[in-house]
Amino acid sequence: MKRRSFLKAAPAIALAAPAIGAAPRDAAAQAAPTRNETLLLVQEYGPNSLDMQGIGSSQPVNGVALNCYDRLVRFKRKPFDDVTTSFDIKALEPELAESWQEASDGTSVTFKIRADARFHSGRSVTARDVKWSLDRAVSIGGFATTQMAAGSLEKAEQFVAVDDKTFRVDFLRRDKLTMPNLAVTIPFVFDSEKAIANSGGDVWAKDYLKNNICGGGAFKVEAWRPGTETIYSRFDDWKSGPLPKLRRIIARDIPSPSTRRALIERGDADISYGLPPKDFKDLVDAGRLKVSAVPVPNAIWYVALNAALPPFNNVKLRQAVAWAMPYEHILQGSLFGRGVPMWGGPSTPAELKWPVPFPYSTNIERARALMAESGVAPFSTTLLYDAGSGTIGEPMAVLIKEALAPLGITIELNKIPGANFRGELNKKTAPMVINRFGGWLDWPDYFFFWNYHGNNSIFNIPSYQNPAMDRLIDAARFAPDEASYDTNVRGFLELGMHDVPFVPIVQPYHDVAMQRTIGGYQFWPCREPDFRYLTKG
Amino acid sequence: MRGLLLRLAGSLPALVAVIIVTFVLTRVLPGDTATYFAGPTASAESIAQIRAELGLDRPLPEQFWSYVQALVHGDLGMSLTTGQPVLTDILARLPASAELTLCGLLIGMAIAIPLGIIAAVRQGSLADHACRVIVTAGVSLPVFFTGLLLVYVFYFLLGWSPAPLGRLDAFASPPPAVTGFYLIDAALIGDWETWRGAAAQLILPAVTLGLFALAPIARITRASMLAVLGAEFIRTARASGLSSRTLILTYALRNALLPVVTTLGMVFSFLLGANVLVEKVFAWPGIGSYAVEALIASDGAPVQGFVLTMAILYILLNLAIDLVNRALDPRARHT
Amino acid sequence: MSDTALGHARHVVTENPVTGFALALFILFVLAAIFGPSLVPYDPLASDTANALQAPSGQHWFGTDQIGRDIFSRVVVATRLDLGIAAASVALVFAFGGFAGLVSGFFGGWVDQVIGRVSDTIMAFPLFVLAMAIVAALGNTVPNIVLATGIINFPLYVRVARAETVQRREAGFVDAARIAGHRDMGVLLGQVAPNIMPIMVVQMSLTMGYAILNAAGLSFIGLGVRAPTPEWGIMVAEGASFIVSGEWWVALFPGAMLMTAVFCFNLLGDGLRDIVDPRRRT
Amino acid sequence: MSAATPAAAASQSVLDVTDFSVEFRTRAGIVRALDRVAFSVGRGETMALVGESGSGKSVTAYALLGLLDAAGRITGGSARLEGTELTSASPAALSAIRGKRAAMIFQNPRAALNPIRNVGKQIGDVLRRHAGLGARAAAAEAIEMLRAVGIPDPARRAGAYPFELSGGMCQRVMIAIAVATRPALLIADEPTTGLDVTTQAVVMDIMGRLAAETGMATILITHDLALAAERSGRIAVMHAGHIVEDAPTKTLLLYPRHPYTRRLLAATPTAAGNLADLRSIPGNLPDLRRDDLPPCRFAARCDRRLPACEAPMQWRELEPHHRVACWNPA
Repeated sequence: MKRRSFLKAAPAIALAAPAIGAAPRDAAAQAAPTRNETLLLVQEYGPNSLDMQGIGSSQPVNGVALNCYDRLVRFKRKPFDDVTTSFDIKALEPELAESWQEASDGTSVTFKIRADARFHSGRSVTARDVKWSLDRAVSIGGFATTQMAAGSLEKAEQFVAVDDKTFRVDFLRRDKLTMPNLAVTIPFVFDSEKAIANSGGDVWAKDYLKNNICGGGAFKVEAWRPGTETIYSRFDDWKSGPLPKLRRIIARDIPSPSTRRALIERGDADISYGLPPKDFKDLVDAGRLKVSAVPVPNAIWYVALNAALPPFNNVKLRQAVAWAMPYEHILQGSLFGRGVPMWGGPSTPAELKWPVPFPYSTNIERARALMAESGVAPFSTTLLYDAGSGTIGEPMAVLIKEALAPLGITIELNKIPGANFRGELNKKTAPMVINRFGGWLDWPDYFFFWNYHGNNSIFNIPSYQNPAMDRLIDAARFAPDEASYDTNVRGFLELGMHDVPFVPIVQPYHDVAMQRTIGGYQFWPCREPDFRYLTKG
Repeated sequence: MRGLLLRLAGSLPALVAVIIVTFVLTRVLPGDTATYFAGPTASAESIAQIRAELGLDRPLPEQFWSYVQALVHGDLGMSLTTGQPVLTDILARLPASAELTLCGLLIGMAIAIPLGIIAAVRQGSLADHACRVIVTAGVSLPVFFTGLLLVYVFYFLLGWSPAPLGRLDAFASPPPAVTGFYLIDAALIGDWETWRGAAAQLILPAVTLGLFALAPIARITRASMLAVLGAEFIRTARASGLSSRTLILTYALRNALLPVVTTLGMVFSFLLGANVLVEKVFAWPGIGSYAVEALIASDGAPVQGFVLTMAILYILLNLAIDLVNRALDPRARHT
Repeated sequence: MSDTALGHARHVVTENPVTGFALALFILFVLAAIFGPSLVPYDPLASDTANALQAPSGQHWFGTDQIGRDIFSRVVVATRLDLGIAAASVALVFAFGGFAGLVSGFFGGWVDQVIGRVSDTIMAFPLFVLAMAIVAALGNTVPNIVLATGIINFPLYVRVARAETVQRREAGFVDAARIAGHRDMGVLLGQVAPNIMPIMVVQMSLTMGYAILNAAGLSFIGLGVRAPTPEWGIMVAEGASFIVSGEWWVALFPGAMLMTAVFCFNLLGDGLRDIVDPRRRT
Repeated sequence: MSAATPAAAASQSVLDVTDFSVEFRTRAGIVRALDRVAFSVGRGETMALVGESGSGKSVTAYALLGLLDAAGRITGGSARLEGTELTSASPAALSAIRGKRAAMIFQNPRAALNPIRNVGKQIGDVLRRHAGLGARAAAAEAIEMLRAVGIPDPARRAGAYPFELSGGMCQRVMIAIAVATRPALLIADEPTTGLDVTTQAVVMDIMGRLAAETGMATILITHDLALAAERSGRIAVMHAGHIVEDAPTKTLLLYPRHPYTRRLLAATPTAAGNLADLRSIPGNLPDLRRDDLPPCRFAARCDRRLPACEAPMQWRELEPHHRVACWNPA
């Protein structure tokens, strides 16, 4: 008991220096959570920071932002199947804001903040906190700022604290992504007073917030041992939604996928995140566990062909490759069927959405014919893939290498360690790349803007440059009405299908396995688990 | 004591060389740290900004100079993967690695030293050949493979060992940190449930490592026992009719231990570095897996910190060996 | 080898069945490395997704992997590469480390100091991590794996070659050669080097196993040979994720092959040491 | 040689060795290292066993005490120590005898002592094993033993390690270890080799004094005829695993009968020389691995060889206490 009281007195120290080992447990004064109120989650790797807005934050930090901080709004939840609840990207519901009103001229939106909303410190949430937090997001640089800009949230002047509980966002331009972008994990709300008090002089309190939760979300971080585990405990005074059923979550980092599978199969873990497709398929087949499989919105596995450099600057050659791809073999051999086929579609898009099946399929005759038409002589090239894509990327690459050999294309495989992968892509010289991309905001123009636009972002891996494409994408992004939007989307989809700088293979699933006792699984664009809705027992 | 200090001073050049080599190696690691950490939708500007923030845009000698300056102040830099100061990370993880390695070494010793003794005492016998085959098999096992196999058999199939979830069961809390060794810390407060839990978690990875340590220990024990058993003073002891127990343990083994201790030190340092894969398989929060993850992520500071820690450990270890040898061998005390 | 040495070798092999066994295994591995690629039943690179993850059978002795490749063929074909990498790295370190040790032991003085320092520095590194860092920094190509594996073995070779050289120098026959008018380098290469050769050969055999393990370990964590090249380490890594799901054969056979090869070289090294230097058997 | 009763055999004999044979199995074949060796040593008597190196002196001692390595074994004969048959004793029984009733000291005393155990403990180990003393009593007795062998300041020296003592001191410690349990028989295998002349004398004096005090029988194994002449009452000469001549020291020196003994003495004219370097004796020791060893192993080197030498060897008792194994003694 002595130890507990000591640790309670110094939780900040324990968090700031998680190395000291003995972390505070049971910080709540009441009885410790029972096993039924405690969830054990295993994941490949955990957060490298507690601040999703900070530079260099890894994917799991989204989960911290989601569970430990509130945003003004969240996406409206909608049932997906009997295991999973998904979301409607086009509809929002209140979180910190109890209501909001778009100005009649369409130039701003005003939020009313929940009167009873409190931070973990007990202080009431005010509009100033929201402003500080959003100012921070657009100013701090790195991913947070880029993501904010994707919804035309670019300047601190756009955010106005009208009074204690009223907050206004002024629009820079008419952008359908502005409102949804307020519901992604980035624009979350800090306890600005506490943050500033602990900032040590840094205007955005970067070091402090990296190591400390300073907000009002449904969970607090009880202990964080980077690379080992993160332990969350419930904030019992949370008002932005129904009080979570779970009181404690232990998220363990288990790098080995086999171990994660073994843990979930033997019942030692409640939820296993990020299983390889093979393991997931087995678990589905065995049927002893609950499984959630959501096709990841806006995402595809693809092969990018460098459209700026020979030989793949030849459209016929790219089409020949698209016809030679061993689609079915890849889906079976590398993804074990865990994906939605993106081949064999009609010659024009069946639906105006993304992703959508392309008109290609495996047809070596057509591939040969196009190859002959292209006038490209047999050549050797390199295919890049991310070492981190593990059991998926490598077999896919091997199958592609084998399938393109009959066209006279000799491929050397180049597996790039995860860290270097983005650097390689940035060079824009890789002739062929296997990659996976998914945008948080599920609009076709969002995907095309990042991937096909001539502004040549890092994700335009093929360095595809086509003014006609740029016009179509730009027009769709800021289309005044539905009809013009549809026309432009159809336009760029068809152009993309014809020019095939990207050869889509499949839309991947987001696969999560959990014990039968676990309920309330919620899928969000950031794909991280949301503990607020989970139930156990 | 002078001798020890001299040795310490003598190892400084190697330490400096290690620092330089590691620095250069981590700087030529391919991949652009700034790009990696700028996030998926980074613009060229944000990448440049991060590069400047990390000091990666400055010339190499300048980077090295600031690295050394920080080092002098005990600052090993920040890990970008865990977001923590490298020193904090290493201090937090070192006990885990040390406990694992030490247990691996103890298991290895517990098997290898008796094996080596038997092989030497019954040189050329079936036991000798068996010992040779066993230890050679041990050293021939790829740890990454044995680890997986052990987990599969003892956890997944048989369910004898607990889930490979790191140092403790998820629902147990670690004992208050005194040494950082869970077994010791738990024993200190008499928390035997935690002790058993920690021991259960430890056993598979420690055995995996221990198998690897068998060969060098058993071989040196055998060789050194053979040399000692052939020595004249053993003949004297036999001629004095001392019991074979006194003969082998008090007379032969204690003398044979001198080279064994030296080898143990080498094996320990080798295991500490080589357990990276074991730590990965068993989700062991040690410094080996930490370094590998950092290396894969082109995250220089943790790699530098790790190598430096290991180099210092290596030097300290050699000192410790000297001390042990002095304790064991009166002759060494006079040199 | 003289008649007596041959006789001694024959004696060791017959006296010590373990060494005989290792020798037979070694010959088998060499045969597999030379003729394997032309003897295997399947193209080691040809996929067959319809027959993926088939358990061992009469058709596929070791089963098939994730994309239906024949594991037996891959395991056999991999022999050449794995042994090749190990042999090349051992040859490399034999040449450089052996020479450095010779020079170090022969001349002493500052040469000895410098080489000793280089060795010390390498020894102060955690060796596997050093190998990883070298391969990561220079790129994961076969020559770099060979180089990295060679570098981490360097101190060992220096030490052995140096110790043997010092012993020979002190034995006095070097002085005799000098008095007879031979130049230093001539004495070194003509007199000392041939004399320490047997011990160095033993050393090579003993480090072969370690070199194989090291190269496979690098491949296992993705810093080694590139897919789809058949290589034991990669194959274990590929199969690792299938162990728990019950497809044990994907990792087991390459892992077992790897183990056997290392085992064989280690036993052989022991045996060779018996032949070369019976007193020193450890 | 038939099993003739050795000359010195008396009711007082401590050790009786008859027809004692030892073989070694080696890769190259079986070595017949000892062939029907026979002698006796009486209480208080010092017998010297002399011969070239390789003649089997040390093997005799080792075989008697069961210290042969695994390759060697006793193939026949008998050796009785105060009536106890050694050749058929179990290893455990032999181990109980060694150091208690029969002790041995070696040449190169510093190497023959455990380098990392202080000498007091090394003496104590024997006492604890054989005299049943506790640790404290053994330590005290060890100091007494050190005093008995003339080591000054024994209490302090008991804590010393061999490397801290001179060679002579170490040999005294060896003697202390050997005689700690008042054995009936002491075998001293080249006890003075490597010691300077003064120290040799001191060490030999101590041994002589202890033998006289306790009635201990001593076998002095040496290749130093001068030493043997000075310190022993009787000398047995060994050649190639045979004892060829056995006589009281004076008799042997004055009237050597076996051609080999004569050669030995001739090679060291003053009888004070050293046998280490016997180049003046033509020929070498025969190859003991041969299956067709002649009955007289010296025959090939002998200039008094007769056709009769092909016949099995017989002891000839030329006069009381003087035996020789030769068909044509001088």
